[in-house]
Amino acid sequence: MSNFFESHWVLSLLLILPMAGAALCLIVQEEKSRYVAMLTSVVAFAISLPLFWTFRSGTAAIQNYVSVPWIEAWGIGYTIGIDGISILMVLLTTFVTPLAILASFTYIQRHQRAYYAMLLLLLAAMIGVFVSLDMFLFFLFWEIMLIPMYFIIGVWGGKRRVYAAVKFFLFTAIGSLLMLVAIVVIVYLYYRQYGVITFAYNDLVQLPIGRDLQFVLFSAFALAFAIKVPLFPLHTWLPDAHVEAPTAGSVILAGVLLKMGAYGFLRFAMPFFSHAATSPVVVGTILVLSLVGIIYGAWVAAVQPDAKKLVAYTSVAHLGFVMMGLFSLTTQGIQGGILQMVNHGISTGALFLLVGMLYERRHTRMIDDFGGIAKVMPVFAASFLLVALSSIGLPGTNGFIGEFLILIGTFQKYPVVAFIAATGVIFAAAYMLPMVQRMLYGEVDREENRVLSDIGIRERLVLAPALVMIVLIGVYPQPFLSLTSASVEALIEQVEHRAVSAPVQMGVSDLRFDRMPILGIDE
Amino acid sequence: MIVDFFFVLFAVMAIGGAAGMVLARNPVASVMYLVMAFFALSGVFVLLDAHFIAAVNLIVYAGAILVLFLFVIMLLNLGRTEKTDLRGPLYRMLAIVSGGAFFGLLLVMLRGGHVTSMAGGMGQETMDAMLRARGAVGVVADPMFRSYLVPFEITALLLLVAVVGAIVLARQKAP
Amino acid sequence: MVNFLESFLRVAQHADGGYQPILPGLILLFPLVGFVINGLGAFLWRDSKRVPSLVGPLAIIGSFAVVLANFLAMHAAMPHDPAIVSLWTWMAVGDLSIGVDLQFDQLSVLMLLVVTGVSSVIHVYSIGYMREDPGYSRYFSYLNLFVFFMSVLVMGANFAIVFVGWEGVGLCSYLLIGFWYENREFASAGKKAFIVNRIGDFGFLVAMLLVFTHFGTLNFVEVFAAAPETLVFGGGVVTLITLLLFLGATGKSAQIPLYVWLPDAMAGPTPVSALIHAATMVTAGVYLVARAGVLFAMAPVSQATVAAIGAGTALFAATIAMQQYDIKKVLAYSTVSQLGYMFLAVGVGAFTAGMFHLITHAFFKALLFLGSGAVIHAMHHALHQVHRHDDPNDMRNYGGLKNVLPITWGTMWIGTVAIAGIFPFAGFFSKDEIIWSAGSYGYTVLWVVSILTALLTAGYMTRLMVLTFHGENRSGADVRPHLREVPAVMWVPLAILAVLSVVGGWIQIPESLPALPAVDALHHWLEPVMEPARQVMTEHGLHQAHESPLGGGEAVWAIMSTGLALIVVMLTFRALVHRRYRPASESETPTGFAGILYNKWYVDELYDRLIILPLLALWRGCWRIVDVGLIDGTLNAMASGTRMVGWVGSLFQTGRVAGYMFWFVTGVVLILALLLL
Amino acid sequence: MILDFSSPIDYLWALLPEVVLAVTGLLVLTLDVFQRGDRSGPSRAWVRWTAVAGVLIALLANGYLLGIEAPLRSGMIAMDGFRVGTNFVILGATLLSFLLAFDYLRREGLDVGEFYFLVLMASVGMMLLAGSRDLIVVFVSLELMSMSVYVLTGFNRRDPRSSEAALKYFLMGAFASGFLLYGIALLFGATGSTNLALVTSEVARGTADGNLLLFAGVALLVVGFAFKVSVVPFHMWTPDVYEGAPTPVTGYMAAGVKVAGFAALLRIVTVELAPAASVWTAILWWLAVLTMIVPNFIALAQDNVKRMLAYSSISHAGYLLVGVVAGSSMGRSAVLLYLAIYAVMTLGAFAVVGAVAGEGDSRGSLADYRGLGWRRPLLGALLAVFLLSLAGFPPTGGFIGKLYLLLAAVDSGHVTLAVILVLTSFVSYYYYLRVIWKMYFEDAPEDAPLPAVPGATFRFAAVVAAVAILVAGLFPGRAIRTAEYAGEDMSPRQVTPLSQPAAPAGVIETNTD
Amino acid sequence: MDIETYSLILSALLFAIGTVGVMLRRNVIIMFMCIELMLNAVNLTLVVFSRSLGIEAQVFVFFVIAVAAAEAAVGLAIIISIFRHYELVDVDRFNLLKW
Repeated sequence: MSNFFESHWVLSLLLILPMAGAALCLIVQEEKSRYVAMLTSVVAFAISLPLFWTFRSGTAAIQNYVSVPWIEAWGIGYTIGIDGISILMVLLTTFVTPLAILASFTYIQRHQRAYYAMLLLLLAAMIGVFVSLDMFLFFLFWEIMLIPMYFIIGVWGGKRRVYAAVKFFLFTAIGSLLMLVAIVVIVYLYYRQYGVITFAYNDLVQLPIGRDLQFVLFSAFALAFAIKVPLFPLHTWLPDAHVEAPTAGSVILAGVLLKMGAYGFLRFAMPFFSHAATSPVVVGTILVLSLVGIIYGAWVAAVQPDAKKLVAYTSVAHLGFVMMGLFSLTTQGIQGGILQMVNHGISTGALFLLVGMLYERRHTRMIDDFGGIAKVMPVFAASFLLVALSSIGLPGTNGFIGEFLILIGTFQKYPVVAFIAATGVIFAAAYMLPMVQRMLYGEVDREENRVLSDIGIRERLVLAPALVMIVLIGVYPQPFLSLTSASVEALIEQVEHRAVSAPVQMGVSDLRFDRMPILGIDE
Repeated sequence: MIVDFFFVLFAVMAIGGAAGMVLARNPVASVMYLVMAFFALSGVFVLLDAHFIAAVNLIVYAGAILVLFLFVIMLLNLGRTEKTDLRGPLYRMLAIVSGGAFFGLLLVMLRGGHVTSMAGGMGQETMDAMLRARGAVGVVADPMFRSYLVPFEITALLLLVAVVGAIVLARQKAP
Repeated sequence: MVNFLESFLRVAQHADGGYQPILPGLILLFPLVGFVINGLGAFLWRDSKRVPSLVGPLAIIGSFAVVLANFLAMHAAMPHDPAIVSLWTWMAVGDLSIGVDLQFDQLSVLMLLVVTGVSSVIHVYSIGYMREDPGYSRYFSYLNLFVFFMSVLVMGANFAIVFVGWEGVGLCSYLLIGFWYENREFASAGKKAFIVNRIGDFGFLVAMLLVFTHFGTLNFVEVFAAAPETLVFGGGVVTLITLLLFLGATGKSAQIPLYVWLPDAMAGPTPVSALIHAATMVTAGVYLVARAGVLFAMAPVSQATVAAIGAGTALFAATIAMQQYDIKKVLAYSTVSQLGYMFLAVGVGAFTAGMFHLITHAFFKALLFLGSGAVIHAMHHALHQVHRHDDPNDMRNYGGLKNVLPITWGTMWIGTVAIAGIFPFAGFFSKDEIIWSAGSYGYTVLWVVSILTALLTAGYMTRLMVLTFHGENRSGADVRPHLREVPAVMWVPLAILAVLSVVGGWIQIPESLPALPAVDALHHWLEPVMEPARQVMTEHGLHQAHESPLGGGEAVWAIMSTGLALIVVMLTFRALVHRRYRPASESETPTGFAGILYNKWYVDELYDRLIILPLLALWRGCWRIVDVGLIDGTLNAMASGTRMVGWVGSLFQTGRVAGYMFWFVTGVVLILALLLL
Repeated sequence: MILDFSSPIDYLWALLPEVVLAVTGLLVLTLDVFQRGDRSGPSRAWVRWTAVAGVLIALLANGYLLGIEAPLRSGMIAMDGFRVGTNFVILGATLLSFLLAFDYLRREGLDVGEFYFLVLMASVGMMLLAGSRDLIVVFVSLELMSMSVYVLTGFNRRDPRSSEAALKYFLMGAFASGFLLYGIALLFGATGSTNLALVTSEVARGTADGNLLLFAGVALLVVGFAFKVSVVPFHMWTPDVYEGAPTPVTGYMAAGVKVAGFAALLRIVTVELAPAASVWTAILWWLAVLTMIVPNFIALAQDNVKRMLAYSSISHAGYLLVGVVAGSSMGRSAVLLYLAIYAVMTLGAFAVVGAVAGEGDSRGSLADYRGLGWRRPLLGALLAVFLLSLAGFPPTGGFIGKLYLLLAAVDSGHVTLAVILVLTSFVSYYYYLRVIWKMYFEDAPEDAPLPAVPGATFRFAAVVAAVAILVAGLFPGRAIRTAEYAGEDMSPRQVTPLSQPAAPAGVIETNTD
Repeated sequence: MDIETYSLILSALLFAIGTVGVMLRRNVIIMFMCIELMLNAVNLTLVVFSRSLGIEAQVFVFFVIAVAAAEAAVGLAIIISIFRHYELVDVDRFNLLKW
């Protein structure tokens, strides 16, 4: 059995199972589809969970690796595997999805089969993104992911769902398209250098790319990832998408999808273009944008009348922290960043779940429509409070660990940046607590709110894992940190080494950019 | 000299016929102008030693095709002058400017180019010799049924398609 | 797992002088278990009072017992180095390694003793005070959780763990201030407390970052040992670190400019005010400064700042206390003021004096709060029974209560005298040492301010007593018959604290006082901890003078101050006891200078206008103008612009063949022209 | 089998697929006479299935071509992998068109033998066009194709839109033919032969000399083809004609004509006229840019799905031009693969549009697609797949095609084109997505008529097409290999000029080398 | 006088006149005739070239004429077919399909 967990089959199964589940969802009866989806996602989680223990944390090597030729003409392979950077993301994905599905049981009334099929498809795509070690495969999953999300927002979303869905799709797509060109350019450069077409990550990452060209290609990658993260000022799709998406959509969006941007930076943009990624211009820009995200996200969140939108803007702030950590290029910063991604996935996911539960009862998300909920829904209120505290990074909850490590890491290199970022802890309190207060506390001054029922067994089951994780990671984060450390250290070493060793040739001029051809001038 | 004279004559006729066709308000007159232009062109063909083509041009084009046009004009009862048929001044200017620019550019390109004859080309003498040996029809017929057998067969299909198409489209009753 | 348990219960790594921490984990475990049981109870057996009444106080008393045992053991061994108990590794990333480590040294054990001791008393008191509250179980769970976090704060062996406790107590404070969350204002006060505290926490956090960057560790032992070598005396780094730490302290300990939350924090149940907002949590800042004494000693600028802000706060808050009518508000400002004293002490370098006042203040301020709680409790009951909605906190509704609440009256007078600094009560010794330190270290202005504040303290406390207990009763004829002395479960704690308020000061009696045995217990006790700081100070030429700035030794000024205080008390009493006050509902709001004081110098309004409103406007602007307007506006404009371009483009598609042909020919012309270029 | 073209029967073998189709066409026409008693009634099933069978046999025959060797090199029709490849695409498109058209034809009362005959003839023209290496064959086969398609466009004579489309197409087409013909004539003058296989050195010399006759010839030739494949600014007929033509014809036209036109353009321009690359690159580069940008923007403003798809089809011509501009064998492979995928997806899309449009082709506006995805799940899903593929979204074939084009463009140094390609694709996302959101995100009004359930043949063919698209997106290995083979296996250029220019010895040309 | 060159120019001129004519006229039939003129102008070019380049040009002309004939048949059929709908031949009025 342990062989299974050390083989690629565990990952392959994680890809196949949800797709099979999705197909099954479409076939079974409308009311049964939810159970199929739930079962599938729980099994997927059960399969992925042992990875936590079977993963060898002492090494930076890729594990559960397999590389099967797939499209040999282009050197594309079915190459998957995990290392310290991706394992937490995979676990996060399998962890969050069952919760999202369970949270949808009563929320989703129309077209249930399609809904659950889409969710499972999304699950497969998300795992695919995190385990892919082939640029083609990665891009495939990266893009496929958009489709179910587009549908989830568009079909089961709120009033402005079409606008939100299209905005989400187009925003994300523009970045990925330019990234596609960059990938193609890398593949071409590799081909010129070694005479082989390949999309394999392990090959391409070896390619020495000229310094000036690195900036161009990095920009393309960075745009794709920055939109997904999202970095200021590319974040405006996020509030709309979150607000309009059904609860499960928001949960997965916040819980997993946003992580892909940061993961992309870590996995692809930084190793590929180490010189550019460590250059003062790029680091400066990203740090400044992250800072703006942290501060500005918190500010804007603080004045939102819509609870869901508020939570959405907090994501901007949190992911700003993550990006800051990653680009500090210190062990603490990056490990903190990775852990913070997990934390954000759990906490913000849980917040969306909670807001969703209220929405199901009252069909409104306006903060002012509530008040005194703690009286009628004590369990809900307690959970909400805990999650909110985690979101503002109270020590003892998971949120603190990530933020603290990020700040420690960043401070060693960029003290001023970390200093300013640390003010985020104040603003975090300034947006979260007023919401808590306005929604949970005070007298129940609306008749509708007086009869609200506290969360039931199913909803408690949805929340419990998240709450447990919030405290667990907050108190004992070391197992999670240990998983990532070897890979992160190797990554830093690699990036720093390659930043210096990047060649001057193989640059933009080697690309032979086409001039606008006019006869006679063209060669 | 005499050739030059005839060439100028035919050229003027052709240009006049073409212009007349474009400018004539009455469709029937247009057809007649075009017939004149085709006649003149056939004359030029003769001057260029393409006797068979000249004949075919007269028979098929001027004789058959234009008669068909005339026939359709009559059939549709369009043989009257339409004031609005010629476009207004703005459009006229646009058309003439673009057409003139096109002609100007063509002229520049024709003058700047040169005819290439492969492997020394055929030349006037060879041409004359071939004409003498096989006759005006023969020189054309031989390659057409040997080298150009395939396009010839394609043309056959093309004509069949035209026939079937004409029937399909112009049939009285809708299918 | 076994190792973990072992370390949790017994083993210390840096044992010294034969001292081994005794059951260290239990100190934390008891309150935590109490929190869990009571917390579950809040949901599961909401109406049962028995379990919380039992579990809540017992958990703390258990904790206190363990602490006491440790204290005795330590007292016997008197180790020189702290004992560290490592529970588990919290975060180990790269060269950063933070353990969940507990530090047992004289400072922490002393502080623990105060915390758990006072907590025990207040827990017991709460049984009576909160008996009829529907959130009984919840209340005890919060209170237990508070003690847990406070213990973490005190015992933490590194900055990070202390920070856990630091924010944890803030959380509990938030929860308890907003305990009656149905009242929007109360909840709002909790929120305010949290956010203001967070500003301070920001300072603490950044200080930690700085410490780690320069020391590579956050462990107290290593940091303080390395500090004199690693950092430059009076240098920018250490000054920055200490100032940031002090920013944290101003938040937690309610100093200028972050004191504004504490008076509002009185929204919580009174025992909470006694425990958290008087005796324990708010003193954490003082504790922190004392803990990081070495660092502060190395940063004269910071020390001066601490002292100045402490003195300033002391005076400022005292003036406000003079004109408050809410009994708890008076006590709250008094607390702020007294905390200012403590900062003055640690600021001038008299860390032990600061700790001393911290301890005595814990006793008499807890006593005063509990006493006021008893008054409020009695008033509330009486008002409740006649269905009146007057404010049971407003002193204008009291008057002449000494007859109905004799025990409360008596104990509270003890507290008042103690806080006024009258010999031989606890406050006299501690306050005197502070004033003397300020004077003898050469802070003349602060010294004068401290004396002035002492007089104000005596004044407003006497005013409080008079308004509450003396004169005529103003509660109304219908209410009066229902007023009763509080039950034993409430007055016994009062009595205990009263005793402590008397004897608490005797642990440290300066030798200069005539006719008294010199006791140096506290100094001696804290010596191992405070030694390095003092060393740094002496090395850099900071000496305590033997005369005050105006001449005269310690004894002279001690006698003079107690005499002055006594005179102020008596004068105030005489002046006020015959004044006729009217009940709150019939009084006008004070005007003139009294009005300004009544309105707390309008600081809250100022903050509102100058900071909060502009910030909110800015944030709203960010959202509406930048986000919605600029970014989304641009994008939407681009989108609609694109569609517009498409629409314009489609206009070329006129459906007229001639047009198409024109474009066709134009295309040909352009292509030919391109070739000719 | 080795062909030496000593006997006419060898021509037959070499042109076997075309011949099979032509014979089938005649057979269908003949059968129709006997199968349709009343001339106004529909044909019987025999006619339909004969046509289908003919295409199937032609497919077999086309496979058989792979085994033929012909040592002579300078024929009028190529004998190489590229021709076989394009033939497969064209025949596949024809077959798919037939299968998808049955429902529509029956509904609109157009199910008569002539339809099949004309489609078959058009296919013959397409295949010959794609394989031709002689300008005369180019012209004649192009006319064969065009003429059939003109008639097909106007096939629904009861519908004025159909007639109008036919007229516009015909006028513009004939007009463009004039330019093409002129180009051919000038090229002939500049190189001395209509046989492109023979003129390499002349083209090279003419390019070097700056022979403007050659330039003009190339330019006008390119214009002629640009018209056929609807390249901006010669595209303006396309939206009108695509909208007006009977929907199956539109699909067939969008797929087949474009495949044949691009195949011919590729062969003539990138192989036979390769020495003149500087000339046609200069032209096609600009045309590619224009063709990617203009239609994608205009399509945003469309409310009629069919018309929107027409603009989409124009934009695809732009993408394909990128591959042509690349000019390398990789570019050719990319274009070929893209053409194959494009043919399937565009046929599928138009077929669904035809099915949704209902009686009289009346319901084609976007609003008519509201709720379709839930009311007719199969149609909705099919259209979604085809549209996503047209948008170039993974895991569909459209993505693989675009990726291949990008690779080819970057490989040949045209990074700017690659960037424009993806940016314009991005613009196109909007209008493709819009259909999808109408289908799934909005609800149909209460009284909206439900589109009829399509027939079994349609369902079968459409599902096969959709699956093919997905397979092409996920497992394109074989397809890429085939396209690579076809792109490389183009007729080698003739090095030694023949001494007998007027008498090319053979029609057929070899793929063995 | 080199009549070959002048014939080429004549051919270009006729072609251009045909182009202009197509754009100028509204009558479909006359537009169509203009196109026929264009084709014939090309024929002239081809014939010129046949003098120096060989007889295959004349073969080509023959094909062009055949194609023109077929085109005429189909084109006129289309004109008749649309005339049935509109009862006129003004190309600008056939304007259902646009934008």
